[in-house]
Amino acid sequence: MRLPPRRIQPGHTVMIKMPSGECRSIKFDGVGTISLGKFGSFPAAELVGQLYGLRYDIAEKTLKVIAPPSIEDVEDTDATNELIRDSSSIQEVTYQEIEQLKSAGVLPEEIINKQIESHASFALKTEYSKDKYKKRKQAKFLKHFSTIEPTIHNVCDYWFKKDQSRIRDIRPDALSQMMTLANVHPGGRYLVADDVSGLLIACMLERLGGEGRVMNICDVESPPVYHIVSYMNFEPQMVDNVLVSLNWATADEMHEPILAATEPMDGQKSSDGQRIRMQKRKLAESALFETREELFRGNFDGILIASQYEPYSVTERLIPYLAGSGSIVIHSPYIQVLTEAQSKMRADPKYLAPSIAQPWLRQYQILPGRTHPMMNTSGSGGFLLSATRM
Amino acid sequence: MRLPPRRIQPGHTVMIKMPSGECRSIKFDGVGTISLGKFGSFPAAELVGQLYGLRYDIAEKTLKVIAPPSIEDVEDTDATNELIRDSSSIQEVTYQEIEQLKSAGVLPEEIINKQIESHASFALKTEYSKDKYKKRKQAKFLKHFSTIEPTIHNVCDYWFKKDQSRIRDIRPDALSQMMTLANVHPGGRYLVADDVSGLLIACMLERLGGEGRVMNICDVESPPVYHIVSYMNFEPQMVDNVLVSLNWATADEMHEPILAATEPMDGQKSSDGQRIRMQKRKLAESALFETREELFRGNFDGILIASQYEPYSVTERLIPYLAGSGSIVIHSPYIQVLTEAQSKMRADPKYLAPSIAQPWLRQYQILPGRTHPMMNTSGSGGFLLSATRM
Amino acid sequence: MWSVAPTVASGDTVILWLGRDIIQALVVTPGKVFNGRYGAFPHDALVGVLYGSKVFSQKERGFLYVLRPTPELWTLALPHRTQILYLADIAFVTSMLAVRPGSTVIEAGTGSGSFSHSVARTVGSKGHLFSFDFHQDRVDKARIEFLRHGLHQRITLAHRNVCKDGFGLLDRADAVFLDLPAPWEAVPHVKLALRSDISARVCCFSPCIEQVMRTVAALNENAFSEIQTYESLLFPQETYSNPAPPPVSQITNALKESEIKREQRRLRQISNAQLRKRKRDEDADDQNLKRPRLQDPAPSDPGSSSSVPQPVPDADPDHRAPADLPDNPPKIVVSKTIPEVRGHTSYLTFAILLPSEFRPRSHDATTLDTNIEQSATKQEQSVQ
Amino acid sequence: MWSVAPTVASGDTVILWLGRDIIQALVVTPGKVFNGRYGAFPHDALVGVLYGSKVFSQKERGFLYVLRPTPELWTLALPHRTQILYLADIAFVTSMLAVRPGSTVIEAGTGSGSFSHSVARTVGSKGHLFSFDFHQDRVDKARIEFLRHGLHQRITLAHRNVCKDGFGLLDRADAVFLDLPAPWEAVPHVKLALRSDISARVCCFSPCIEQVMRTVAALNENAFSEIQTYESLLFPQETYSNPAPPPVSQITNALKESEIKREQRRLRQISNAQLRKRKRDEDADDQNLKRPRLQDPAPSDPGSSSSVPQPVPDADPDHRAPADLPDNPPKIVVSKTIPEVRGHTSYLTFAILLPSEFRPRSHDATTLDTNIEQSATKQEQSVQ
Repeated sequence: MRLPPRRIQPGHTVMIKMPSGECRSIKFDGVGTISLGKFGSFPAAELVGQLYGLRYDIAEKTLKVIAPPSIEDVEDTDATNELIRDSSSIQEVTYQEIEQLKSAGVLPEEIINKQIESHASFALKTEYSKDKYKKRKQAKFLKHFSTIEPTIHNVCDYWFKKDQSRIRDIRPDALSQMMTLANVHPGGRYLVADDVSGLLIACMLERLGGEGRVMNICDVESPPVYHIVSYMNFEPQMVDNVLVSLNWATADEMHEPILAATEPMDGQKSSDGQRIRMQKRKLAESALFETREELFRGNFDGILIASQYEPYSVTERLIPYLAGSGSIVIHSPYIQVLTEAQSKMRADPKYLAPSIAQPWLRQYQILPGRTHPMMNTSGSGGFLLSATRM
Repeated sequence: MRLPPRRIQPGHTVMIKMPSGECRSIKFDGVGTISLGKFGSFPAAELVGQLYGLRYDIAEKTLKVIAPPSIEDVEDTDATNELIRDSSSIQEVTYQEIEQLKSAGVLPEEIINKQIESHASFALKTEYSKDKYKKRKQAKFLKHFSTIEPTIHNVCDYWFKKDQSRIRDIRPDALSQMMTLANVHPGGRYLVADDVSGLLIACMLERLGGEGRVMNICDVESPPVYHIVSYMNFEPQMVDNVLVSLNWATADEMHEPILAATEPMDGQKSSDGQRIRMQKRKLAESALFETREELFRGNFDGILIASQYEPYSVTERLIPYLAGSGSIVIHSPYIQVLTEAQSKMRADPKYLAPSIAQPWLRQYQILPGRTHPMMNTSGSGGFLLSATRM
Repeated sequence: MWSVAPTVASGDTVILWLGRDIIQALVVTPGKVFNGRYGAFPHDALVGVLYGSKVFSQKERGFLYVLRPTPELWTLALPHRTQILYLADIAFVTSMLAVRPGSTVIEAGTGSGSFSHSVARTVGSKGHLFSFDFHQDRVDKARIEFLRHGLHQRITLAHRNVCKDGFGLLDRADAVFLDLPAPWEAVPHVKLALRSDISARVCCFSPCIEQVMRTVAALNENAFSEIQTYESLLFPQETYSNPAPPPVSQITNALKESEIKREQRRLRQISNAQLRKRKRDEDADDQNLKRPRLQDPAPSDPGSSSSVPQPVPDADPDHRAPADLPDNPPKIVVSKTIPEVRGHTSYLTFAILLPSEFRPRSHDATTLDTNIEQSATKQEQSVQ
Repeated sequence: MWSVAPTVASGDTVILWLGRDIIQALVVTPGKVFNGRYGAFPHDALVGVLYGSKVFSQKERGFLYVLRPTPELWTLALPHRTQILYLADIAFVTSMLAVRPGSTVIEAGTGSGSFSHSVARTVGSKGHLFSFDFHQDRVDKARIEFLRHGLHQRITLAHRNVCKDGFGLLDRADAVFLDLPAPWEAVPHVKLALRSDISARVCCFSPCIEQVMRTVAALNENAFSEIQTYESLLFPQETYSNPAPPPVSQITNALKESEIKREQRRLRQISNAQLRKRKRDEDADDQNLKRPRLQDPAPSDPGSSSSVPQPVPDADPDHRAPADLPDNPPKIVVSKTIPEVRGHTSYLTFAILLPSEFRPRSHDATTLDTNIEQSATKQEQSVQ
């Protein structure tokens, strides 16, 4: 098997990395113009069929694929910042002058060079400082953007940076660890409580590859739109036969769901519209009962939880349907919530070895002579509680 | 001023780093023989007057100062471990042979070389593996030990490694941060609740340098022996006029301490012994009242707490005696204990900006070609809650 | 992979859980007996039990749990042939390399098979793993395990020094994972083995930063882009349900009561002494000697040479305040990271290889490439 | 150092606390007015108030707190002339260098004076700090501050490139702290400046690992021992007193009630419709159109193409379960590290220089040493 290349298609949600380094997403329909604000705009059609993950220059309203930057070896020299007076690094090119140059059609690279030339102390700076200065200037002027390949890692990273609270602090490393701790694999059957806009479901769907079951138990009457799933741009077969949903009432064995009538009222004649509606209702009803039946038959391989509800109350509801030796994995932003659940599990022989761990991640800058961990970093990717069903 | 060199004297507690890397301490009296178990023994007198921090070889029951090892540049070569079969790294020199060599007086270095020569695959190993192998062997044979200079950092490190729970997880970095957060300085006056065997008090005494006040409030009727203070081997003037203690009853303004009589019973004649005892009691009593008075006069510069009691209840008792703009610093092994206290402080206008922080420490191996963080590390040095008195 | 049946069958590989640190793998072989720390367990007694069951030993002295293997449990149960990769690293690498069902992955070296099992699980029956190791021993052992675990169709295993001889695969893999002492030597070969029609990915696992630096330089020279280096760890947490820390009022009251008792005792002693005095006048001094010491300073102790009361060496239980024994205190659940943790495993360096037309300027020697490409094409068949 | 009086006096340097991120230093100068974000504060109003007081603005619009300066508050209030050292680093360095009252310490460079203030506090009036910087600007600014803060007697400040010219001090310091771009160049000079009769200590502060490697090599060549490298950080924690996470039974019951209400509404609608049907028979279909949609699958949405009921676009408040609005839930205090933290400041490399007789074999060039020693002896007087 050779996985098909991922290409941009109308209907996709496309994540874009802007020249400023910030990311945003567009609902891509392949027509009209896509505007990246001050960085310019281009016809949407230019992106149709393109591979994800390429870098583009917006040149005269069209796109040109450009190679990503490589690490330039900035040589270590003996120059130091010693002779630069802190107060004297005045920029000689004024804002007005830059705007004039821009409107006169001068290329961004040239403007940067002009600024560098006129920067009184530039020659006195170290090579490192020079490099830093150039990069800062480049980011301002170059209209380069990239599309981001919709891997689950990238989608999670996108949301973690954009709105950490919406995904309850699930950092990409934590999400990957959930998959491993829960032994998620193609063909597996999992119970999920996803209060993270579908991030957990999206990840499960990717890991199942169209085979197996993701049964999500939601807290609204009808299943919500799992917004983040749409960022994966899945083919329908990755989702259709895999994902089903119940809510906490319909997932209750003791509860008899009250359903709308699927037969016309006694003695009434029905219109064609009514008959079609009734037909659809019947299908929905039988699907619901099938899903309930499947839940109650049990023997699921794992339970994965990223939810606002008290974790032990959630696992207690779902554990009857988990196979022996199956995994339970719970993520929470707060260790306090997990320690409480853990202490209840410890008193309960159904749970083998409930354990809490904290995911930890550190990124590095690896540049010749300037290698160090990133100066700013994410403080927390939440905590994980895992246990095995006895 | 030139601080006097720290030398070993009878009466000192001397910390020793054994050839195995483990540390222990001895109550040093300067006479008799000191035994380091299987590593040998030597006359105690050999250490009297020696500078702390030196490395010794035990040679024929005497000590010889030796230079510490320097980093040997082990060159990176193209050799890999590729050709070594896991099961074939059999050591050709047997245990019996080694013992024979040892008792024949062969020097440890020679034994190691013999082992290396006979190690079938040694030449096939990379330089790194060789170096690792040598070091492992050396630790086994060389009778080198060091004395450890009694700085507060070393004392804290010693106890953190020996019995972390006894000092309630105060890691050296956390202790140093307590001093900084509480602005501890010579001449300052501090209230302390030390449930950490005197570690906190020892650190305060070092930082005060004989000037100022450390008033410890203890939870036993009479002040306990602050065991860890003795590891600092302080000159008396570092302690005598600085450290005083009360307990939680005698530190209570509403409480009138019940004291033993300082006058003989009515109409009784007293013996000489009784008179001396009464005299001592009077001194103790007046010292107690003086200390109480000093507490109740207040205007202390800081409150430092490392205690088993609920932190907010402790600060509430002590804060009336803290000067405006004074610091409160609390250490606890558990963040849960501090978050509870912090949420009470937040509702109380006496406390400005109560903040919790987690000390984090990482050590590195810096060796040519083999630089990395230590593979094993301390998981937790506790948490710090700090606030300012309004 | 392993059995998916609800109950254990003869021939199954199972995981025996005897404790957090005592986890063993076992092939259920009727007639055999497993002798563990907690007693003897005949394999026959395991056949037919549900996975996840608690099984008692023959003499009911002890018990164990029978678990279904997972790559993670297998790793915990593994006799450590090489430094094993850790759960956090494997998970993060899988995610960063975008490994998914159907992916084709290359790993070098095979090592203990820890990563192999995990990736084989994730790529599923439609994906494939090419695994290389330069130790014949390890390859032999891994081959037996992969066969026993039903992974032989998902994993192609080869004894090969990939740094010297390349992978023998051309335009083939979605992702490559290198756990080698000198990964930079393998980078030109990685370039050939990766697919040229997608953004393909590589990860190098290196414990030392110098290896990372050389690897990053090699990746940069070989037209890889988006080079990123991470460390990923998991810190286990210890939790306790402890008595809540007592308020300081509790010990304050205890100390006050203790003071009163001490005074009462003292007064009692004095009146006793006076009684005795009448009888044996000359012994009175001795009788009183012990208590007053309580108040004497002990200036010889450098840690407590203060001017307040000193400790009693022979303190009776009443004298010491009962601070450690409050009645029925409320509980609080507290936690902290375990005292000693794995603080470093490796640096993980990732990079992307764009389809050839989009790659950045490359400094690599074309001659080298061509040579390898030719031999690689030949060698691929030998590996298949 | 700063005022130790309980109340603020004219001429005092005070810290104005307007918020966690708005901290400013001020010299109280009668007649002047401080205009902050929260209003105007005449300096005269500060004179005589107790340190730690809350002071209201002229028009009582806002307030601030008047704090006594500490080296740490001063650092927070500092206009950042160079990258400042961080609290955790300073504290750890002080501890590892065994700085205490009476210590003689050398630092290069002075930078923003953050470390200078902290060390001057710790060494006290009996200790001394020699501080060097190669920027004339920074030296000038620091000189004014040290004078204003009463530190001029504890700190000797000099404009000097210590890498080229050494410290001009011989056998003098208990400890040296280097925050320089190329600390390895200063190492031979450090060796001369450190005391030769004790185990003297050095620390090098370097953001990049390459600097650490060169420094370690230089320390090793210059007979330093016990070379150790650390990172020390402090992670601020966020805490909330939140409603405890609700049990899942709560939402289960809410959903069941909601189901009943929906059915009641449907039945009501049907009977209403039947009533209307009698009047306007032909409109009946339109009347019923809206509700049944509730049960229609919406296959166009890839994220929810399942076979169970779909969301209602115009859900009324009753329809959506009131999961977010439980009545008076219990509280739980929770915490986590703040979302973005300072994840690296610098590597701290420490070493010990034993008294000369006990040092390890040294590879250093003796000629270099002698030269420096000669000039250093001369220069010491110029620094004093």
